[in-house]
Amino acid sequence: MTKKIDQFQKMLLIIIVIYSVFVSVKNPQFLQVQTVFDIVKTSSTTMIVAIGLLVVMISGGIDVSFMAIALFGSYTSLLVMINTGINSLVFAFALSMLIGTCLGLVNALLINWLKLPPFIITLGTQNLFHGIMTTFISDKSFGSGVLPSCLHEFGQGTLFKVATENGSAGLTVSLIPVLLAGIATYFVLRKTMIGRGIVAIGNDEESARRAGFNPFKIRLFVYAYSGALAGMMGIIYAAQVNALYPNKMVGDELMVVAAVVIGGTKITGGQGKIFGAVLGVLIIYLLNSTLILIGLSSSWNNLFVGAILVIAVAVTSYQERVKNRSHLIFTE
Amino acid sequence: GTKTADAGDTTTTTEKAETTEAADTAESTENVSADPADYKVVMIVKQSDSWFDDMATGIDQLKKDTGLNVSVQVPETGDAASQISIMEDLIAQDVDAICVVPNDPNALVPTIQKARDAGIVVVTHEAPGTADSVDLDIEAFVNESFGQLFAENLAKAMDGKGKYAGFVGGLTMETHMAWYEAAVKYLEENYPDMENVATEPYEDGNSVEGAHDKALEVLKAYPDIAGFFDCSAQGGGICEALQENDLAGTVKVVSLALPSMSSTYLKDGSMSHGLCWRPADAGYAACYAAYLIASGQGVETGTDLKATGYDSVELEGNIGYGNAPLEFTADNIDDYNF
Amino acid sequence: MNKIKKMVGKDLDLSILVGLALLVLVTVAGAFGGSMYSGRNIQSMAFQIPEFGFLALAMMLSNMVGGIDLSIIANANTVAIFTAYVLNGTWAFGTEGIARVILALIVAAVTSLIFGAFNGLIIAKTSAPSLIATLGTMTLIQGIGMALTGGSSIGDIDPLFAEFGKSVVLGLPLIFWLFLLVSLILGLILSLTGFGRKLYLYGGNPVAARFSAVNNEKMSILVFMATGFLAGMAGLIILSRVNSAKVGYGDSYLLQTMIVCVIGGISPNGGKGKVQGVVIAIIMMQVMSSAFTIMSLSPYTKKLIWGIMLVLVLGLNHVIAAYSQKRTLKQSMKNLQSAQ
Amino acid sequence: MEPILCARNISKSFIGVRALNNIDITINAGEIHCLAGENGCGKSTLVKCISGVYTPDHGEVEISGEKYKNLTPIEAMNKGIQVIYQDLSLFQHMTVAENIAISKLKFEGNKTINWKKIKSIAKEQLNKIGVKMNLDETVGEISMANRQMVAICRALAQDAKILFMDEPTTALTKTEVDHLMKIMLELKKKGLAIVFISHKLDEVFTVADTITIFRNGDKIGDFNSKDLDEKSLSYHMTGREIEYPRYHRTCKDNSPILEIDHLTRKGQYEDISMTIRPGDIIGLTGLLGSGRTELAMSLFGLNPTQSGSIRINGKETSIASPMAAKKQGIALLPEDRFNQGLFIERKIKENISSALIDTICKKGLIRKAEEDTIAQKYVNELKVRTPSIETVVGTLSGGNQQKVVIGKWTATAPKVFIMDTPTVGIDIGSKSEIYEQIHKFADGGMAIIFISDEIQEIMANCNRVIVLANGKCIREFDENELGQDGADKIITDLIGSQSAEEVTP
Ligand SMILES: Nc1ncnc2c1ncn2[C@@H]1O[C@H](COP(=O)(O)OP(=O)(O)OP(=O)(O)O)[C@@H](O)[C@H]1O
Ligand SMILES: Nc1ncnc2c1ncn2[C@@H]1O[C@H](COP(=O)(O)OP(=O)(O)OP(=O)(O)O)[C@@H](O)[C@H]1O
Ligand SMILES: [Mg+2]
Ligand SMILES: [Mg+2]
Repeated sequence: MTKKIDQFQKMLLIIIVIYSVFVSVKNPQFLQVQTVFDIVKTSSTTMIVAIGLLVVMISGGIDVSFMAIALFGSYTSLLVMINTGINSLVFAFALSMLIGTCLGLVNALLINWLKLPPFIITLGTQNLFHGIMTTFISDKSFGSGVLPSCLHEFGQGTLFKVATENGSAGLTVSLIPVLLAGIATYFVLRKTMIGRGIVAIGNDEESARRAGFNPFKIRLFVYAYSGALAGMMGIIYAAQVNALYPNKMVGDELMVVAAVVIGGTKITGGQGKIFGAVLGVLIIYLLNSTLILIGLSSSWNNLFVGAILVIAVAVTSYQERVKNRSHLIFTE
Repeated sequence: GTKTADAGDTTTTTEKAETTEAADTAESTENVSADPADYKVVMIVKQSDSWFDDMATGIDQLKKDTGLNVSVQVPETGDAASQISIMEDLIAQDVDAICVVPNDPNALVPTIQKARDAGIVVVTHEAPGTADSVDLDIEAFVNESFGQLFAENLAKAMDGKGKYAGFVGGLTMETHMAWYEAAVKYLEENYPDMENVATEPYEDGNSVEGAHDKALEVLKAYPDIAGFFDCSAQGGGICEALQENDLAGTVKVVSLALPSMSSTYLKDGSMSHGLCWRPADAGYAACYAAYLIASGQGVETGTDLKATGYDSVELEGNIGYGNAPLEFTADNIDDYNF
Repeated sequence: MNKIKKMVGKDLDLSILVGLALLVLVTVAGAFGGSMYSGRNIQSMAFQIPEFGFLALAMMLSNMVGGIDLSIIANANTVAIFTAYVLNGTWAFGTEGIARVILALIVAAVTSLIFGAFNGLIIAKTSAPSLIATLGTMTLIQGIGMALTGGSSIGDIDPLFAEFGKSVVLGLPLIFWLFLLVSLILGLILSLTGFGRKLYLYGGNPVAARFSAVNNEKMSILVFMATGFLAGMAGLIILSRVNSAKVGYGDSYLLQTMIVCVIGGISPNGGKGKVQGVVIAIIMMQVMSSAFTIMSLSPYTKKLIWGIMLVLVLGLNHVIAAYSQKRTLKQSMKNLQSAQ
Repeated sequence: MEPILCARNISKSFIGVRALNNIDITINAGEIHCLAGENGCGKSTLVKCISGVYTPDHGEVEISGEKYKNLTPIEAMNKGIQVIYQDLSLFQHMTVAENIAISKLKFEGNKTINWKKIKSIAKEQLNKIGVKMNLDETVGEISMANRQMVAICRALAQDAKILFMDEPTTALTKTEVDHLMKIMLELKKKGLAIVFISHKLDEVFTVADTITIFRNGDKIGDFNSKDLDEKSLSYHMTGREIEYPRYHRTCKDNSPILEIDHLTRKGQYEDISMTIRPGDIIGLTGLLGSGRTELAMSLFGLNPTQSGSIRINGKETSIASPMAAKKQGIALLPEDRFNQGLFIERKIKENISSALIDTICKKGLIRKAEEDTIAQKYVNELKVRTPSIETVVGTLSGGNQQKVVIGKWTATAPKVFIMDTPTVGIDIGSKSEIYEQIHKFADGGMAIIFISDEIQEIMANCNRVIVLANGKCIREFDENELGQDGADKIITDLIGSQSAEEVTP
């Protein structure tokens, strides 16, 4: 925590730079503000859930239900708004985050009660939440016409715009919630006792208990927090795509997990940095949003993305392994 | 394939007795019932979304209209594997007819074969390529001409010149690919001033988000792009991307479209044309055709499948073409509510 | 009766699972009567089990060493694509008939083993967490299939091979017998052989395994090769059932295999679990799935039931384990007291 | 002396064992109270019952006049009870400073974190015990000795009234232990009550005022430490006379079995040479971080060497992996028993056979009967206290777990057995059993490299000793030199002088 940028993040930055240079050489169009703006916008939703997931993973857990939570929260609150005619962004966020928090609490309770790996539990609740929502709430899709108008305004909103060759590009307002989530999380993790408790139970739950932390309460907080962030992400997602589907998002969890892990978060918990997670998400989005620029035809997309992903994973993991081995730490 | 009635419904014996009598008087020789209530027809759709929700309403309507014992099976995901497994279960349950909108027609062929070997009538929709293996394939139109419709509308919107890009849901989606190829071919032949920016379509992964992200990237890679067409119903995502870049209306979009999901884009001008066929009607027609075949009445050119656009099907081999393409513009979109 | 008691005491989780499976079977029978267990329906279920079953076994193996293999479906499809190219003559190298089928089988075995070995190598040599390593290889292997086919399905395969997916032996599909056979062999390997023992040890504590002169790199590579091989078998079965191969077939199986493994008693932390458990879980899931079809449940309701099922099984395991532990404790205290 | 803690009638059972049986104990302020007893006699369990980690089946704890039936860890800490657990309970990825300060801040009820305050607390505590450390390093990066200091500082930071120390010296070398003892005596003077657990009797006698002896979950009695000597103490603990007979090499075969020549791995050890014959027990001692473990790992193929050569039976070989080491007949008993030695969730027999799998296999199949026989044999020989070989290893006490790991490697009948601190946390009774075994192995022609900090143990078991410091061999003793009176003193001083040098710069 002392060094601002650690070895690992340096590695990721190098990978990003090398790749960016490669893309710029293939297509100079890459070098423009719009690229940055686009990546910020397209990755903003993932950033938020990645930050939530990061907190969970630092606490030594994992959550694969956050997309189901995001969907549950946003779908339900927007449905309420459609049916009641409420047209307030604040309401949307508040209700969705509230629902997210509650579902997160359910995760925490189950994990605490069943004392089983969180991966399994949240795999179950992912199905459970999605099933409950679609069975008991609704399973209809809603197009842009019916959605509250504040949503579209938010999704399209920009902080400022710059002119481009054929129009204009704006920096999305979605950046604000991302920054808020990032700063809040940094504050929680770094400056609050509960945050240190999260790190502590991630290091060793028994030791944390002996140091006076209550792992159960911390876990409640962690999953509720990630649930709230998921709820927030759900609204932003709906605003950006300007439509409401009962079956979107769910299924993309593992990519986010991968992003967070590539960002240097220990799968075993206790260690992880927000900046790392952000870099991890960036790498994945950078990759996926430059395929057209480098002129790759669609049928080669996966091969290319997969190869780069494997290389990135191998390189970063191998570095870590060499470092550990030289300290006689066998991580396997 | 014809089928005897006794294998059908077992619950309504008294009714059956009556209908058998009626059938006897009507056809006098064969012991075949024409009462729809005696036939169990199941429609397997691709997945749960607005499109197939609408198809389900059509099928409900059919049930109401005719009393046909028809139901819908919705797989958990848009995956051929789930469709196959549902179909296997249905074969074992001995239904009279199965209608299916295959995710991957080729993958379904052996199971279809198995169903037909078991005496079950199989009707497909959106699978002209495998029509040889089924009793009937119902198409809302000829895929080539629907693709040309995309091209025609795009060309009209773009004034016949400029760069364009084509999207499909995925390279694995057969009908999307057929439309894409027909559209591109048509544009190449008829509009020499229009240029496709890529040799292959871009994949939007059947998601608005995917369409949005890909559109942003295309805009960057080809700043002079003037039009998009999307063979999956995700044109809204492209419109969103255009709106963000203040290009809505400047860059034209033609897309497969559901009225409920794209009316705003048509009205605000960011989408110039929406193309569609009514899923409810297609489902209605397919199931009704399945019943006709199962009950021995058969389907031939000119048969009325009782759904809008299918009142006089054109039979070509095993494919029954309706005439049901829908074209949406800002002016007529309010006439549709699915 | 005593025998049952002994068995329950020996392997609680498995016994709970067996009990639950019986409950499901009986409930389903009660609800649908004969139609559920008609010969036809059993045969139909037996046709559906193998392709998913092999994938679940593959997932199980990777779970047992504390890993996860997300690339199994991609692997199965790409192997199927390779095999289909051989079987439809594109890569037949002039072979015909049975020779071509044999060549295809060899190609399938080799490619699946290569994919598996690739996973194993990355994981063994760079210590990458298998979750992200296989996420990468999943995309990569899928990419190979995509680049080869451009997304279209590869059909026209040798009818000789297609027979294999359809044939029925002793009332049950050949592929189902194959699945049972492979499960049996796998179960025996795990419980009786040195390799199986090493796998449990390695899964339980890889560091201690290294210090016990277990060749960890080799273990990891072998396990992932076996995983790949099982996925490849699934690919062959898919090919024989649908007569064509295509990228993306069965993508929805991935999460389901994980759920089946958990219900089957495999600990994702490694070192725990038995093949029997997974096989029972697979069969149970199939029975439920068929029942769902008969009931025309909406996909969302199915999802809900899977979720409840998972939480229920886990909760039951937990409660019963806690209860039995309490009882053993009481018992042992009684013993101690009477000894004094 | 005022009693600040009384525990009455404490009983606690686990599945199959009664760990504590009606134990009464009184702890006084300003006193060092030692708990002594064999492995698995219930010392740690008692500590956990008193500090609220376990709820005892019967009995109550009275702290400063207040009675508790269900004490929670939080209540215990609020009452000034601090425990330094056998596993230290530190946070690997957190810094030294935070590890020291975090529980104090937590108990003060702080909701936010003040990093400056954390550092100042840590500095203050480290000063108190006179240790210098880099506050910003993570605990994962520092040595075991320093971790021990961190754990002590953490306990002290919270104004402990009673400090429980469960085998705090297991990972420390002599000098560090001496330092720790000094600190303990200081703390005692300040009025702190300390409960100290150690299997090293010299340590016990150095600090103890009162000694409570346990045997099999029963309390034998409270003794004033002046009334006991090592002999009577060990008699009370084990119920029999314990002696450590000195080892004399009897093996006639003088051809070297393992020769190491100028072995070097920069930064870990340098220029190490030795020749080992069958029947040799070579003691390897030195300060913590002197490179012993690193050398051991290199000989076991886990830590590649950079230069120098290794010859086995006169033939030059390279040992690239544990598999190669095993093939050459080299075995390693690792330092970190829990992570490197044991499969904690598996049965005793599976642990014992874990290095033997290929041997007990016939055509790839495990011969279960043979496995049972072997496991039973070593359980008996090493006197592992367990109901059966089917017991899961995780439920054994620390000492018995160690015996299982020793059993696992002796079962492979190695030619060279490297034992890295093999008797850490093992009671004197078992120790003598283990020594006896080791002597028997050596008599049978096995060569043993015995890494240890306990000079006594080295003197009793080794016929040659090598002293390492900073990765270099600083002195070698042969059988004659060891035999002379005062050899142990020379070794102790050698190590001591090294540490003095280390501290000064
Ligand atoms: N969590 C547990 N579950 C089951 N049995 C346990 C548990 N903890 C301790 N025991 C048993 O209780 C007895 C006392 O163990 P304890 O750890 O208190 O011994 P100890 O005196 O500290 O031994 P050592 O000197 O080896 O540390 C042992 O027989 C041990 O096997
Ligand atoms: N003060 C220290 N700061 C950082 N790393 C250290 C320090 N002391 C030792 N290490 C490292 O920690 C690891 C373990 O060292 P360790 O102290 O176990 O060595 P050792 O020679 O085996 O001593 P011992 O057997 O007495 O524990 C080694 O990689 C060593 O380089
Ligand atoms: Mg102890
Ligand atoms: Mg050491």
